[in-house]
Amino acid sequence: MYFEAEIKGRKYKVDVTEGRAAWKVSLQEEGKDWTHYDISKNDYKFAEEYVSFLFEGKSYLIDVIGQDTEYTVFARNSFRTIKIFNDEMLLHESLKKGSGFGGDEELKAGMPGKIIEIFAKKGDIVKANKPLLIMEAMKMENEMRASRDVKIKEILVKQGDSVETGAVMIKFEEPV
Amino acid sequence: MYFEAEIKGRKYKVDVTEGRAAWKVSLQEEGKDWTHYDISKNDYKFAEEYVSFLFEGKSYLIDVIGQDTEYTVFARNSFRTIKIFNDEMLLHESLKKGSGFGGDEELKAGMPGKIIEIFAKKGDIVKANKPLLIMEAMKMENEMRASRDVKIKEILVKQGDSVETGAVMIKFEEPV
Amino acid sequence: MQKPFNKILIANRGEIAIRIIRACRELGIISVAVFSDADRDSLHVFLADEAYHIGPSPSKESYLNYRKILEVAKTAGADAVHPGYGFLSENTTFAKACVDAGINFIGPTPENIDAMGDKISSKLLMKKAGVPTVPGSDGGVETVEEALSIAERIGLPIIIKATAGGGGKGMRVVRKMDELESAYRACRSEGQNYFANPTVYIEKFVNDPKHIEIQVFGDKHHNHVHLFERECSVQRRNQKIIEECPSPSVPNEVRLKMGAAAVRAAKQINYVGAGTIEFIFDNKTKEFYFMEMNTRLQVEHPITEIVCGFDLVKEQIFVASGRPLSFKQEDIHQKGHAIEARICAEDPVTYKPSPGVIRACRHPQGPGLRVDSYAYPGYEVPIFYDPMIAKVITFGETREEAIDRMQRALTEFVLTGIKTNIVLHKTILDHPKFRDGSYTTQFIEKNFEVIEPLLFKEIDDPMFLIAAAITAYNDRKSKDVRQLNITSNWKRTGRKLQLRT
Amino acid sequence: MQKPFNKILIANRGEIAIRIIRACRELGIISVAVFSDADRDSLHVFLADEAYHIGPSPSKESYLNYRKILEVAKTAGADAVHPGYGFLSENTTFAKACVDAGINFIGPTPENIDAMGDKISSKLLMKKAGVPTVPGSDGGVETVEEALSIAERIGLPIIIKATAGGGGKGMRVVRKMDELESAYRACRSEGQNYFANPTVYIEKFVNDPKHIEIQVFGDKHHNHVHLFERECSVQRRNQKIIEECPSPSVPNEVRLKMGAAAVRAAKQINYVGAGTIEFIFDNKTKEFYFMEMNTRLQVEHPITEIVCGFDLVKEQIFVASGRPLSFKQEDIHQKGHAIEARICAEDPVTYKPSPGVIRACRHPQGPGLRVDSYAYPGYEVPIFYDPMIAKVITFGETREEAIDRMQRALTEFVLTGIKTNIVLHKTILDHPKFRDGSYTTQFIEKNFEVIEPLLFKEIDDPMFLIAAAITAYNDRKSKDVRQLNITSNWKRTGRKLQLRT
Repeated sequence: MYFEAEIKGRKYKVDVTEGRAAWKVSLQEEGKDWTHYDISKNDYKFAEEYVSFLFEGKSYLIDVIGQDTEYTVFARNSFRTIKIFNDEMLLHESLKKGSGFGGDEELKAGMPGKIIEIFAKKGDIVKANKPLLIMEAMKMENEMRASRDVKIKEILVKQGDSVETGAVMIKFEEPV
Repeated sequence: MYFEAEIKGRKYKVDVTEGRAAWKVSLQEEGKDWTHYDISKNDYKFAEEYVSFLFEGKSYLIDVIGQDTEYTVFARNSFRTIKIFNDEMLLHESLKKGSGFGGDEELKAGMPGKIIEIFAKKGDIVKANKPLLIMEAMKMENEMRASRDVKIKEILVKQGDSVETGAVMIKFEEPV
Repeated sequence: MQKPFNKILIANRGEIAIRIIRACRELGIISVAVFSDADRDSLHVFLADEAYHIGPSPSKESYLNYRKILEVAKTAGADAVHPGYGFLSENTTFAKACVDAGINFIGPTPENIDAMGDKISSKLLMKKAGVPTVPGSDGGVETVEEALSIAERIGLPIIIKATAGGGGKGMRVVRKMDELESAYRACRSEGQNYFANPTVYIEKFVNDPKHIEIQVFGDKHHNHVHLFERECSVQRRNQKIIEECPSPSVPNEVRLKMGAAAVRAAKQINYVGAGTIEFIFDNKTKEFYFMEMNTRLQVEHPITEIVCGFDLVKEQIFVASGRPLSFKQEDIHQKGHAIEARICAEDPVTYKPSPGVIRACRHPQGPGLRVDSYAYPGYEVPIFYDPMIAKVITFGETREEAIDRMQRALTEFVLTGIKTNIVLHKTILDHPKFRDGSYTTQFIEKNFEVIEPLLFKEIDDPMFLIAAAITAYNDRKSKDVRQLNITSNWKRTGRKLQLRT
Repeated sequence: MQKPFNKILIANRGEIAIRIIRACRELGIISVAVFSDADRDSLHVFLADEAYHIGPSPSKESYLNYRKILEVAKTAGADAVHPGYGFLSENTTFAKACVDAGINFIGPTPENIDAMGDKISSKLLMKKAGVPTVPGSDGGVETVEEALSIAERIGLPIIIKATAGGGGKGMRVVRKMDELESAYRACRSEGQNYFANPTVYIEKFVNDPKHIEIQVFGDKHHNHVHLFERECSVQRRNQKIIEECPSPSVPNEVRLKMGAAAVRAAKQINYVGAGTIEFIFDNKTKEFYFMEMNTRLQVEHPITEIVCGFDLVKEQIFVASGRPLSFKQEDIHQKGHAIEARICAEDPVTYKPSPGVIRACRHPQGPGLRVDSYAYPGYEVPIFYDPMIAKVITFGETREEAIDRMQRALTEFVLTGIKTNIVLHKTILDHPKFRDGSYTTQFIEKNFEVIEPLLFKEIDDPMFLIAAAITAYNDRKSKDVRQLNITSNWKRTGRKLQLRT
């Protein structure tokens, strides 16, 4: 099965084949050669809560969370969020414009919370790293700043609103 | 729903009714009066791994394991094994002869193990508390003794056999 | 030994509620938990002997609703209440209400709380007691203009604090004049929102200081002792995340001076129970200044319990029941070294809270280790309360052993489903400035701006990619499997129907 | 500090393998786990840095297969092997093979093991060293007749022991002459089956004794010290289940005498590493007799680690690398009190092993507590190995606090799906004979014949009945629900088909 994956901004081509006793996984980082891994199913073992992954002589206790296009892999108190697209999805992607998976035309809520204050209005130009709004969650006020110079296209929340994870709060114009 | 239950040899009639927000459970120990309990569903709460049961002002963290006719309830490092029969089963029971649910016409393996030695043969009469066989499990030799005076009807295992949990090893004649 | 109380209600939640439940159980005292809507499945409810619902999820309507809590205490027949830390622990009204209701409040007297509750008057009190204090506005600052003029007088950097604030809330450091106004307003608004009091004051901000605090204890017989120091300089967003005991930076003669000053402070207000005097510590001059007193048990009390060898919560209970302190100053010694890491449900890079459902959860175990946690698999960390879900405390013969042990403990701590700061802790523990003990309260701010590479160096990507790829493969496959099941079910049902006809 | 070794292979499983992995990780040493078929999902495999398969489930073909283990050690590039306890820990052949392969064996010398491996010759050695010993057959007993005559000479009760035996296997007490023959045969057969040696010997059975043992330590520079005693008299089937340190029954002068005798024993054979001298202790006369020496780390080592304040596993590693002992006799003191409870997968009434799948599992946490466990939710306890799955160790300022704390810890230990002896431990801890410390090795035998009522007094039946009834109700209901699903699936599929056509 063919996938395209992105981890920390780096893109990979991925191929997975399932055998009776082993997995064959091949990885190719953009501009590099393919690397092939043979993983015995007894080395990638589902143990109730976790996966015990014996990989290149090391023992990892891992947990993989997510679905569709985004997976977070936990291992040894570290984690990676990996975007992964199968053939179908790649099709949809290609239809969407915008600079790659990482593209960011909006400000989303990273967690459930409450809007305390909004510093910008429609049409404003906000310089990179300047505050857009303050959101309260878990009794802390979190200042959300612009990741780049942005022009406000639309503001979908107002002071006092409660927002859920992933809710779009502000839309920006395309980068100029 | 009507049940009959047995706990530590004592028999109970049990009636369970489910409401939208609460359980109604009634218990009657043999020869005693009915006691009625109203249990709010928020007081009998499934919390992932356990059930948190707030009962008569006390907080119990419990786990119930089993199915069909036998349930083991764990709470505060203590546990009870409870035999419980719904209408259907009671019918079947009534067809079987033998002294009630607890009746014991055979020696079963309490755990998986290996038969080390057998002391009796078909037709033997073995006095209560005398050894019937030695079974090895978890590196210990466990001597199985007769719970009452028994006459051996049939021996279904031989020295060196490996047995699974619940396997019948020896059948006894009806008590005289 | 006769029981100090029969039944104690714990007016708190999470790990500290559990800490107190344990002390009660070991003393044969019945423990009563209280819980909000969001906390029906919280571990403190499971572990207590009894548990009662007290209201909706927001703290204001549950854990801060002292009338409701008092009512429950009476219904349950509790003869004492332990407030833990935060929530009602420093609320005079509650303390008074308990006393009036004939229920013992396990903590300082209302007078003690009042005396130290206001940062401004407490500072004056401390001056009187001969405890060194920091230059600043000797009172509330009512206007931006006033704030500006004070800033000019004592010079930048300054720190603005809400008089009623605490725990990093209503607190801002100002290093540039043009930051002052927004910081001033922010503090006032947070003070208003969280503590119903907008008053703020200003102090000279000792540049690059350490945070050293002294544990004190008093009883109802005018006995006061100190249990030496804790260093709590590792902070993010002005909140402690790693504490250690003893401090690697306090010379013994200074340690004794600080202890003596802390005892003077406690005697000045005839303090009862467990309390902490926080000092700003200048690591160059080894000068120390009174910052504030916390009139309650601290989150980080375990490192003192381990190094001094006493159970501070049991001692609180005994003292509240009227017993004299079970130890004298000369019985108290530091032995070995202890470190605490606060494990929070938050993004280790942005420090943003990351509430959600915990999946796998296996706590560290083994030698030289203590864990106070309320996490369990399947537990949903609510968004309403503090993001700290566990404390990992390690100890050893030496500081080095305690640190190595903490690294070991965190490596074996499995906690998935939510983001945590475990990996941040591991990075801190490996940092040369932490290893050599020279770190200050600005340690994280200064050294962890670009933290990601540090955090994620441990393992390379292929392992992660392979795991994600195999999972994606299985997810895709399982969809087809579901299709299959439906058809086969259909077949089975089909057969059933035939049989019926 | 330079690392004593680079990589250590741990030739063991379960909690002790994990204990050693932790010591390695804290010292920056890479840990290598080995596992049998049954142990692919065992926690020691998850926690180690590296893990290798060594064979089928039965010990003989995996954890006792020293050739395979040595081969793995070479492949993995380990420069040392730690055998833990049991399995190959007292196997001279293995110890020699390691040395020959240039791999450091973390334990005593082969000569040490041989000297103490045979209970008969070791007894003579100890006589020579001036260590008190018990009257009995000064050698193997080859016939039942011989056994009978010895029994008549030294008088009943006697104990028959397989020369090569240990851990309660190949051991029988005889109180009536007519029990002697079957006991004699049983010991020989167990000796043959487990230790490939049917030889047995006979000793006077000190009536109603205590089991007191002394921890000793030696290095490669002829230094030998003792770390005081442990009392291990709480036993079932001749296996320890609760140990404490210090013993409530040993007066200090006797304690010092026993320590001195133990050091003489260690010096007699120039012992290297951690070892334990087990004594039979007569609580009336306070006399003690040498029983045997265990030339390895003990299950119960943690209570000594806590009370004396040293990490014995790290010390083993340092000593094996050639370092002199890090402590002298005068540095070693007992502080506070520690208790260990062995949690076994067994029926608390019949003591029969209860292997199976663990469902819920939450270990105790909090102050004064150490847990060494390899249980986790969903783990299947295999039938092939020892039923001990966890050790709970508590400590406190006093014996009373340690006991109360153990009760607290066991109360919060949630472990379901299999039967465990947790409730047995709780009953023991509450028993007056345990509380007053007068208990002996026959404590359980004598006081727990009819244990059920004691065990189950804690909660009355209705709570259990209601829980079972609600579950039975839901099970019954869910069957109907399943029916429903099938039909609705059928409907859905039906629709699908229509769409297709």
